[in-house]
Amino acid sequence: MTLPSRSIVPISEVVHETPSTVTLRFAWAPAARPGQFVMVWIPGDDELPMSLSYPNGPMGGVTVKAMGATSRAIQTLRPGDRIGIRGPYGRPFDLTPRRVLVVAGGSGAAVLAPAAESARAAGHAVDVALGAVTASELLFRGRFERMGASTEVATDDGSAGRPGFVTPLAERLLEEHPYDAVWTCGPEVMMRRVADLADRHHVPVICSVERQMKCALGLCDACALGPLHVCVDGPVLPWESLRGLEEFGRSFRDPAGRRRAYGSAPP
Amino acid sequence: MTLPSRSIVPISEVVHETPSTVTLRFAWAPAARPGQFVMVWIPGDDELPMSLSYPNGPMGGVTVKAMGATSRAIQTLRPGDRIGIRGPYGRPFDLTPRRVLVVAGGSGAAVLAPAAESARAAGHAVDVALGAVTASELLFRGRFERMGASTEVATDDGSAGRPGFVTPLAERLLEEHPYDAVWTCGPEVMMRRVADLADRHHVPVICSVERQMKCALGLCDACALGPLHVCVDGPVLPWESLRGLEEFGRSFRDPAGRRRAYGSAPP
Amino acid sequence: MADLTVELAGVPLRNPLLLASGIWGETGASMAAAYAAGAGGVVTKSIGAEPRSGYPNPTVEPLGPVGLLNAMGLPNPGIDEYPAEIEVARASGAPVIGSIFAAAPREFAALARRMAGTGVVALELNLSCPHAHGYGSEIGSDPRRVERIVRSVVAAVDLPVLAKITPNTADPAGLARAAERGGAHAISAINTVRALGIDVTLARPILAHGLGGLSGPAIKPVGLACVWQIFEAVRIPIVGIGGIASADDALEYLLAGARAVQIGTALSGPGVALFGTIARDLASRLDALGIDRWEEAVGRAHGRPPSSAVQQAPARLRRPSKPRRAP
Amino acid sequence: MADLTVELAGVPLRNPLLLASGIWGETGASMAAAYAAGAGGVVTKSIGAEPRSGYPNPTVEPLGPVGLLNAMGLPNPGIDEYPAEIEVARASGAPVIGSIFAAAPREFAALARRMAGTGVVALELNLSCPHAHGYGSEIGSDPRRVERIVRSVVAAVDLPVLAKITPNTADPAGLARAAERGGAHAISAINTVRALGIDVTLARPILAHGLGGLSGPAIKPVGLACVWQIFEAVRIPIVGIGGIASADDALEYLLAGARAVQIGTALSGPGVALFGTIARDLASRLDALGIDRWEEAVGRAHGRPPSSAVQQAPARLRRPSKPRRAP
Ligand SMILES: Cc1cc2nc3c(=O)[nH]c(=O)nc-3n(C[C@H](O)[C@H](O)[C@H](O)COP(=O)(O)OP(=O)(O)OC[C@H]3O[C@@H](n4cnc5c(N)ncnc54)[C@H](O)[C@@H]3O)c2cc1C
Ligand SMILES: Cc1cc2nc3c(=O)[nH]c(=O)nc-3n(C[C@H](O)[C@H](O)[C@H](O)COP(=O)(O)OP(=O)(O)OC[C@H]3O[C@@H](n4cnc5c(N)ncnc54)[C@H](O)[C@@H]3O)c2cc1C
Ligand SMILES: Cc1cc2nc3c(=O)[nH]c(=O)nc-3n(C[C@H](O)[C@H](O)[C@H](O)COP(=O)(O)O)c2cc1C
Ligand SMILES: Cc1cc2nc3c(=O)[nH]c(=O)nc-3n(C[C@H](O)[C@H](O)[C@H](O)COP(=O)(O)O)c2cc1C
Ligand code: FES
Ligand code: FES
Repeated sequence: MTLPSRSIVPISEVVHETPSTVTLRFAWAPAARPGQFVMVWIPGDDELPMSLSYPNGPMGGVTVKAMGATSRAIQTLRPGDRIGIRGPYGRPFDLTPRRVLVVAGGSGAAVLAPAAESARAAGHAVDVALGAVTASELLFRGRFERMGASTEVATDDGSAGRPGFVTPLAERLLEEHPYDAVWTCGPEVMMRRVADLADRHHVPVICSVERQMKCALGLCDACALGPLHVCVDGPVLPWESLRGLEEFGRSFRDPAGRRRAYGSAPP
Repeated sequence: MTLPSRSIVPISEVVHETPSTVTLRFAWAPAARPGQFVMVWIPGDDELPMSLSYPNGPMGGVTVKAMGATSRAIQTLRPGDRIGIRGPYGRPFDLTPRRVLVVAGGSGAAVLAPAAESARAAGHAVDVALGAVTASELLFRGRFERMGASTEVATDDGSAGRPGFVTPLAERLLEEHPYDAVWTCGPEVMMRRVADLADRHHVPVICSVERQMKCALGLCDACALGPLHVCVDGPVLPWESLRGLEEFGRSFRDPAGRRRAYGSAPP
Repeated sequence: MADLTVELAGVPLRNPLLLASGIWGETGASMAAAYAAGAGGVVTKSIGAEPRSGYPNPTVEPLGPVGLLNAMGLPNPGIDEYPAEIEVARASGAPVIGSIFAAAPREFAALARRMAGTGVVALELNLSCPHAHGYGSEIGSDPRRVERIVRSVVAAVDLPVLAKITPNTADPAGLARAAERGGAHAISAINTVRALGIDVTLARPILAHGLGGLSGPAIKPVGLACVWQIFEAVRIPIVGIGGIASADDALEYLLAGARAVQIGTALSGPGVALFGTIARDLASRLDALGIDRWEEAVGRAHGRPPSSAVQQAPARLRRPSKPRRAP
Repeated sequence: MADLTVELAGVPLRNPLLLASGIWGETGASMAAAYAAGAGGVVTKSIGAEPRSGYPNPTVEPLGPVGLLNAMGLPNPGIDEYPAEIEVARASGAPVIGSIFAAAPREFAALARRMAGTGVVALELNLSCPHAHGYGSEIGSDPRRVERIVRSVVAAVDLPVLAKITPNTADPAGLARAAERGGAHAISAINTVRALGIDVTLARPILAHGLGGLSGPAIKPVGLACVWQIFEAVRIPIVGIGGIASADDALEYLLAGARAVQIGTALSGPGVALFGTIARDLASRLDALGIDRWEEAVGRAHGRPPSSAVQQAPARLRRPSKPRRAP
């Protein structure tokens, strides 16, 4: 048993992707696959799981949306500031499907963009349904377009694309095209809805799931989701293994391990 | 730092080489080179350094002369009995010299036979001067002869070959033939004498040296010989690094680390 | 095929391999999964009277082949909500051992009563977590407090009580004897070893809590020494813990004196499937060693001179029995 | 180039890297070689009043990447013959610290006087060997005895006295405070961690003595925790020991509070050449970290919240300062 150890790396680049989202690039070559995540330590503050938005090449990267104290603190980091990285952890996307529908809500695009990029690089077709609260918050819209994915958007406030949630957009695309797979990441209620739709079209769905994480090593049980541990069995999970879990989309575990219902605020 | 760990192996074969010497073979492939040694543990008794008399192939082997309590206990081991082996340790013989004189006293043949064997296998010429107290104690005489080494013997009691010590025999051979190297193992007084002779003929000498050993890892200082540690710098040592050490051939360290003069009894 | 069943303080187990406290033990589904994968039983996460979030991250630091450093800070849902998890675990058929922590005898007893009401087969008292102020080894390294706590719990409940002791002590056997005097039915040894990791470039401890506990391969020899010493000191059974990752590791603990073992850190990677693997390997290893039943070999390494003689020798140096010489 | 010189309890050293006691320290030539290879100084093998052969072999058991198990049994030539070895070591220019062991204060004092007469620059008291009955940690885990022994030695000699303490204790800081009260000029921490290895096929302990001590990579986090806790408890300097194999390992100890370090097990393989390697690496690592002098960074990891805050907090649980949520 040899566990990969931690690296302390300086941030080489900070990219402000949207008003609430930054990408940190660092000279740490993750040798990871799209869908895998790392534990990012902000010394003096907390350590959080983050999907690698740039999983390959000499410069790793994560893309972080301001949520609570730590993810907001991350927005203020500058090049040269040092962070700790350990990983990569978890299971990646299976990149074999030849025609993929990507459904991204909020910061979900952080993990779906590199997966879509790899699919495109393999010559596969990718359609993207990208949602956000408002036009300026549409994450990686340009990146999806540049990789040659047909990209449609939806915003809650109607400031770009289809007004409202991204799910109706996904529904239309599912009706119009025959997909081999749907990849989705976003609030669990959204992913549940997407999965129901895809089910109706008999398209397999892969979700990237978030849970409280402490060890990321499959030990502490913080990330338990039914019998699964998101840090090792996920975060990328097929809908088949989620479908039967009444917790998925409905409740999560707080840091004490208590089960709590998802509130009205989007998680 | 990763230290090789111990194996517990059953003895597969016991060969009585001479009245006072047995060879133990065991299914432990040492991947060692001639001159290297192992620590042999007799469970319930002691653990002793032993040169590998069979350093290659699937069946390692050591050849043990009855001296004190433990080496005498070894004489009573039977096939199936289990011993502990760790190693191989130490520096091996340099096998490049093309014409070698081997000078073996007592159990010294245990380490010189496999070295000579490897030299012969490489097509090099090997002459052997083999000494013992009496004819029946001439160790590996047949093995030297079978490998095609020209073998001459000397016995203290004159029961075979030249009567007396092996050194005069070595001296004659040095006078008669041009050697690239002399390899010697036996009592230190003998090795000192051999080295002096070879010096006069400008032939480099390599000695296989024995010292008290505890760790065999270059830590405990039990095997100290001047600034050298026989377990890691030796046991195979060139005369150049021994020549200046007034201890060599004169004193040894007891298990408490005290310096003690070699007594009259051959060590 | 060797018989792996074992009776631990009156509790029958299908095999001696238990899930260690704090590993996969916060949720019922995880404990059920460990049992389904082949564990002989499970120990819950240590539960307190109140919910606790534990320390902020980083709570763990992987140390390569040496093991794992952690300071979780005893996160747990609290005894009010936890019975629902035990319910799920028990439904799988798993014998569940309920681990609890508190600060004083009376609190331990109150918590023990509530834990006993959940249907667990035994209690384990965490007297040994090395990094929670006011709990664990802070109270568990004083033999008198250990005795008092154990006594109050034993008086409060009708279940076997396991006292989990710390290796961070001069005298693990003394702690075990104290627990035995208090009426403990078994000793669990060991919890993690007090440890620290510092990041050199940042000049600060890595774990948010600073000090933590070491688990995994590094502590196997430490746990074995504790079990060995405890075996010579008490008559109650011992559960061996620390660095177990293979059947041979479990056997080392068996021979040192453990009647059952717990597995924690080694699950990182293989997951609970490791229980099935070790159980299978264990049976065939016992066969190869000519041992018919796991139980019959408990403490066997003590049985032979010179090791046991050395252990029982008076407290002065034993000289090697035979003279030594230089070569 | 960063300045590696350091003053340890009044003794100036060219660098903070010392040879640990029991490694290459039985003979003068070996200590001289360690100094020639780049060590800042050497500590002798622990010397007693009488010669001792130590335990029979096996005295060591290599444990792969985890480290080394040993029970040498304090072999040593005894104080009558040993001065000749110190003479050889001193002739090389090496600052020699004389390590001694005894059973009681008066014997310690008598031995200390003789050792002081050999020209050593300081004494180290072995209060911590975990596997010698009647010596080492058997006496060194009781703070009162530690204090008494140190006091008697300090009264007997005119040299700096280092007290080498055991990690096999609930309270390393308490032991260090006891030594400080007794007048110790520095604390050396740690000696090996009590440990055991069993051979499963033979069903017996591997070391002839049974119990032994663990050294090497496995105990680095343990030594760091001890140094960390001691640094918060005493004002005298600390010598960090345990698992140091690289410049970064030494730096971890420095930042945890060590003014100098000792290196033992890691010499297996590279030999004493490791001292030169680490000294070179250390200088360039310090440069890279912007530290001009080794000495200026002693204990630096304590300087910053939240770690130091956590350490100084009252003995109760600190909740994480910010609320947490599930994703
Ligand atoms: C595998 C994995 C990958 C991840 N990848 C990314 C990524 O690429 N990018 C990214 O930005 N994040 C990612 N996350 C999420 C990230 O780890 C953090 O959870 C997130 O950044 C928030 O952390 P925080 O400490 O700042 O917020 P917290 O302090 O945890 O608070 C978050 C905010 O959301 C609110 N909130 C949380 N849950 C609920 C709820 N159910 N109902 C109502 N309100 C709620 C809180 O009250 C708070 O205001 C990932 C998580 C996982 C597990
Ligand atoms: C690297 C190395 C390789 C070795 N290889 C071999 C090998 O291949 N074969 C082999 O047989 N041995 C070998 N040895 C020697 C072996 O390790 C033991 O030292 C030897 O077997 C004796 O061990 P013992 O415990 O039985 O004897 P001990 O109990 O140590 O006693 C040996 C006997 O010799 C006597 N004796 C020892 N030294 C003196 C002295 N100076 N003056 C007078 N009497 C003395 C003792 O009194 C005693 O009777 C090797 C040693 C080393 C260091
Ligand atoms: C992440 C983690 C959490 C732990 N939590 C607890 C706990 O809540 N209660 C407890 O008694 N021991 C706890 N432990 C200690 C383990 O139960 C076990 O004693 C220790 O890890 C040694 O075993 P191992 O080497 O197999 O992991 C925890 C250990 C780890 C690694
Ligand atoms: C073979 C060996 C012998 C030792 N002998 C002594 C000794 O005589 N006196 C002492 O104080 N410590 C002794 N020690 C302990 C070391 O000095 C040191 O404290 C310990 O090994 C931890 O450091 P390391 O991990 O760098 O080896 C010995 C250690 C080993 C491995
Ligand atoms: S985060 Fe600890 S088990 Fe997944
Ligand atoms: S035998 Fe220990 S140093 Fe050579």
